[in-house]
Amino acid sequence: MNKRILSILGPVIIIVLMIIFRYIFPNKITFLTEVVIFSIYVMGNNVLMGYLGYTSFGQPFYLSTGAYSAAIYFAYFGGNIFMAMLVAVIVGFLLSLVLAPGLMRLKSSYFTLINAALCAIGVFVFERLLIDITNGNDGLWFRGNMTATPFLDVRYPKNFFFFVLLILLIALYLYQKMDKSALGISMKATKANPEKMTFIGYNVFLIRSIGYSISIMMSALAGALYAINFGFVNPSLGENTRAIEVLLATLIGGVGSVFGPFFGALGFLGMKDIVSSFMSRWEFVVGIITIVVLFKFNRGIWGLIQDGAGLLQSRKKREKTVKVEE
Amino acid sequence: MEIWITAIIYGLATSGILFLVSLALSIGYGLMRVVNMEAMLYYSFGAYVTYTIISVTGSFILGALGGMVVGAGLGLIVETQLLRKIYDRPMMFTMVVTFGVFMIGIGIIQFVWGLEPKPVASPISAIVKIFGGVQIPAYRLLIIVVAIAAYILIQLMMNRTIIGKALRAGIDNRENVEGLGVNINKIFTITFIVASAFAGLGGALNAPLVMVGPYMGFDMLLFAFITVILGGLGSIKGTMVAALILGQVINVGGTLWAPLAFVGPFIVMFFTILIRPTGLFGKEI
Amino acid sequence: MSTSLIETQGVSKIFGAFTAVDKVDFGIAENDAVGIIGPNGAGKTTFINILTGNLIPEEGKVLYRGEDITTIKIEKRIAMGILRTFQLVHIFDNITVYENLALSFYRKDENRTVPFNMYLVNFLKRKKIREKVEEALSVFELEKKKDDIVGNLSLGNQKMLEIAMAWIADPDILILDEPFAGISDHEIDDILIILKKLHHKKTIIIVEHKLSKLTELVDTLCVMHEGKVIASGPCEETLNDPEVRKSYWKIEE
Amino acid sequence: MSGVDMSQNALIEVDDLYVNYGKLAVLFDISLKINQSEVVFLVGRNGAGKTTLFRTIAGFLHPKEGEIKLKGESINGMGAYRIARKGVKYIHQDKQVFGDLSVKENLELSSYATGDYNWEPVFAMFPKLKILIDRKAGKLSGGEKQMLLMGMAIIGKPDLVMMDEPTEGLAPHVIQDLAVSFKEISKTTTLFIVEQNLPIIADIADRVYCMKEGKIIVEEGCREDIQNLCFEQYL
Repeated sequence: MNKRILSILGPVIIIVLMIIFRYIFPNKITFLTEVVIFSIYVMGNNVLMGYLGYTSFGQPFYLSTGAYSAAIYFAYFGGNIFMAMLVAVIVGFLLSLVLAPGLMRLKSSYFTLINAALCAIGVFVFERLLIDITNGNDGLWFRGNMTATPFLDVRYPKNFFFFVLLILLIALYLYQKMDKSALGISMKATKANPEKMTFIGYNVFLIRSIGYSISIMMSALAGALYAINFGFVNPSLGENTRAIEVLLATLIGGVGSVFGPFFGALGFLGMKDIVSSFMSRWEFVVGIITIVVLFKFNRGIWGLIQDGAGLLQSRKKREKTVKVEE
Repeated sequence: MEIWITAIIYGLATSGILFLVSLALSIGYGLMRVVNMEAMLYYSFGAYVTYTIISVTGSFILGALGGMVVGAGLGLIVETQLLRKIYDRPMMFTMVVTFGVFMIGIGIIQFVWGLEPKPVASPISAIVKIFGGVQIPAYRLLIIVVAIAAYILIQLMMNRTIIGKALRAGIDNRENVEGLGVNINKIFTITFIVASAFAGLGGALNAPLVMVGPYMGFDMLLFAFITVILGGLGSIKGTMVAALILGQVINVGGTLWAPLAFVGPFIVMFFTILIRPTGLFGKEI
Repeated sequence: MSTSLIETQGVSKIFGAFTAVDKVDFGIAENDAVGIIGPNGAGKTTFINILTGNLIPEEGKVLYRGEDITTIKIEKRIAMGILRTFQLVHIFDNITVYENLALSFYRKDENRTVPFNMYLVNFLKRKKIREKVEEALSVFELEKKKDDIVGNLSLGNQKMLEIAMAWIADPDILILDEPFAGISDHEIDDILIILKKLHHKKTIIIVEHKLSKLTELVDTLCVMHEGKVIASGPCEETLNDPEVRKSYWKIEE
Repeated sequence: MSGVDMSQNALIEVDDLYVNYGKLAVLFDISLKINQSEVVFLVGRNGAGKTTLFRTIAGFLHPKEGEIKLKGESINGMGAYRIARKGVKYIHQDKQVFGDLSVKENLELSSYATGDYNWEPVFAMFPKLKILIDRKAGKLSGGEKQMLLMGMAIIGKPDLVMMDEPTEGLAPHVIQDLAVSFKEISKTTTLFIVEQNLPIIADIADRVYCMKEGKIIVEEGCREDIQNLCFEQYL
């Protein structure tokens, strides 16, 4: 019962938590905004990793595609923030239409490697090939072009925070629906046993493609939000080195769960915030955390929360959840 | 005309470096079915150790040897302490773990050598004239010679020594080799050490051509990936052929149209994978 | 054999130089149960792979209700009602028993290969699905395991679930590939009791090693050896066939 | 089933062995004993667990419960290559030679593992191998592959050679030749063989174990009984 209550109230609890944080740590608002945007990005990756069983070393590519789509819209076409988000999601969708037929037929290892390669191509395209449009390494600046939005002017950081929280709430709600829908369950089933999926009559390729598309659209949306938040975009957003961040956040949160991505984003960025306050470069720490998480902590924060809830309820149930881990 | 000959020879030198550094990735996969992302550490450390030894002793040969030794040592540690224990885990798990190791390695490099890229002077500045007047730096020719020697060496090892025979038998059927009483793990470790020594050597040889920086492994990782994917994961011959193709794509293609030097390899890989999902010489996974 | 629900006419499958299935004629009438036995490598699994469409035979025809389905794809055959289970259990071990069954039933019920229309509706709670899944749970005695993650079940229960998943999709032909392999006698008896309930209500083809259990269930046995059907007919008769005794049990007389 | 007696010259002793493949229980409560210089056969229908038992003794699978002793020393959990070096050779079913390597290279591998480079006994037993020495092993016939495998197994003078269905799929005259080789090998080495060919068993077996559904159901140690016994009921 506890689990069920948690999953119904989950999105609300998360949003309330964030609002409380915002008032406890008023000077951390940039950080909290980043956590919210990063959560959406991690949720996108979680669809690939947790539901479809594909590990992508190329998520920054999809993120920067979304960011650049929004940035180019702002710089050259208009100032409507909603329009920019829509453009990013549509570009993400079109990109997935182009790539899915090739990528979704690949074995998991090749998928990972090809995504890493895509990511490098992305940086090249945005930095050098489209230099006339994107200004290359200098980045594309457009804050002045954004027009005010009705009710809540999201050009101001404190308003933008509530705006992204609203988006996260919607995203979490839909995500939770997806988790229990036939689509979500068939994606998980495809991850466990694609062959059997074929043998009860489902089209594995299409199910995977839909999941891939959702993942990319969420990444692109997160990219657009980043762009709006910063007011400029540069190619470093899409660098290969950052691919591990989203993977690690997904792992820390708990792979394949609905609320894991949020806690993963919070845990990861929190750790990064603390570590970077006394260490300028932190690859070393990221590496060690990755290994510790994979070997010792593989159900993530959400797994721990579930175990905790189980503890409250009964010992028996806890044994069951521990068993899943094996 | 001269410009093309230069491009081709430069391409061969690039192929040489690619072949040396990709071997550890390819062999890691061929032996243990692990995509070992950390393979490029041997390359980076090889380059850094070469840089340090050169700045202390001034000898490039000593530096290159040091790079090989350090590469081999790292390979030994990683293979025995990590790869062997995780080879039967899911592919995702091994990739992320080895990537974590890669990050730790980059962190160590930053602690030891700092963030600033280090220049390494070319040990041979002579220019050789071939084909009646085409000027080629002798150092590039040296790289080609070393890579050819490495290829011959590894082929000899595979075909002439008992270790190579056990290895080929082990890739074919690991269990039967063990059943004869051969410690196949030891054989795999030796092979892996050889491959990581070559990666270290690749780093040493490439050091004078690029800036030695903490992220040099990252830049190379992508090209090494493309090499092994194109050649087929696990095939030494495939790695060699792919390195040859990519060397020409990068240099000749780059001469044709500059962006091809970067994008060309990706394009070649994508089309190859579309036609042959397991690469040129790869077997079904 | 015009009354056969599914039949093969001289099908062969060749892998390189090896003929796995060699000109097999086979037929099963509606609501009959047939057991296929034979030593390892006799071609049993290859043969049922031909029936289900995993493999396309080099020669011969597969007829289903008199219609030629030799080259028809797996998905189409599933839609036609040919379902199978596997030697090693093929289920989804990261979701619950209920979800496994619901997924299988949903496919049959909606007749869609991609479940996208249901995107925002919790399909697990729909009345039709719930009723049917509850029924399956009670037929296969899995009620208590309803919300368990499948990976935690015993192998016997997993085998049971796999058969239940095939049953719930209401196939015309149920093909079971070694349903008794690797589970205890007690669990085999449980599965047998349930399969007996389906007897003469469903067309069943079983491939199995454990003869003693098999003969309790099927009326007809079909013995394969080196890719050929060397005998078929009522159980007793087939088992005493001299050819069978020689090649299956290596008994020279 | 009769208990295992603890005589001094037991080469292999298996006590109350249980083996699983993941969740699948395959062997239940197996106890058996093989004495020095015996020829022991293991019979049973396909899927009875014979190969699993062999693989467990050879160290490729580790028992869930129970113990395996070689010359009184426990070899539980020991790596397969160490067991092989201790003198237990296992010839797989399906005649898997290293197809990519030549006959000579196959023999070299076996010599490398055992340190015994004397191939004379091999060539004495299988003169044909000497002729085929440079042929790729993958191109040998089934009988020749089996010869090569047996040749590789006897290099290093092992205490025990286990063979899994050595005569399967071979022509009758080849089987006859192999049966002669079995007798020849058994003079110096203990043999433990999975076999379905009853005449060979009747000819050379000292003892026979029958397996059914993961258990040993019969042990027959009397020569006369073996010759007269009809095993078909257990098959």
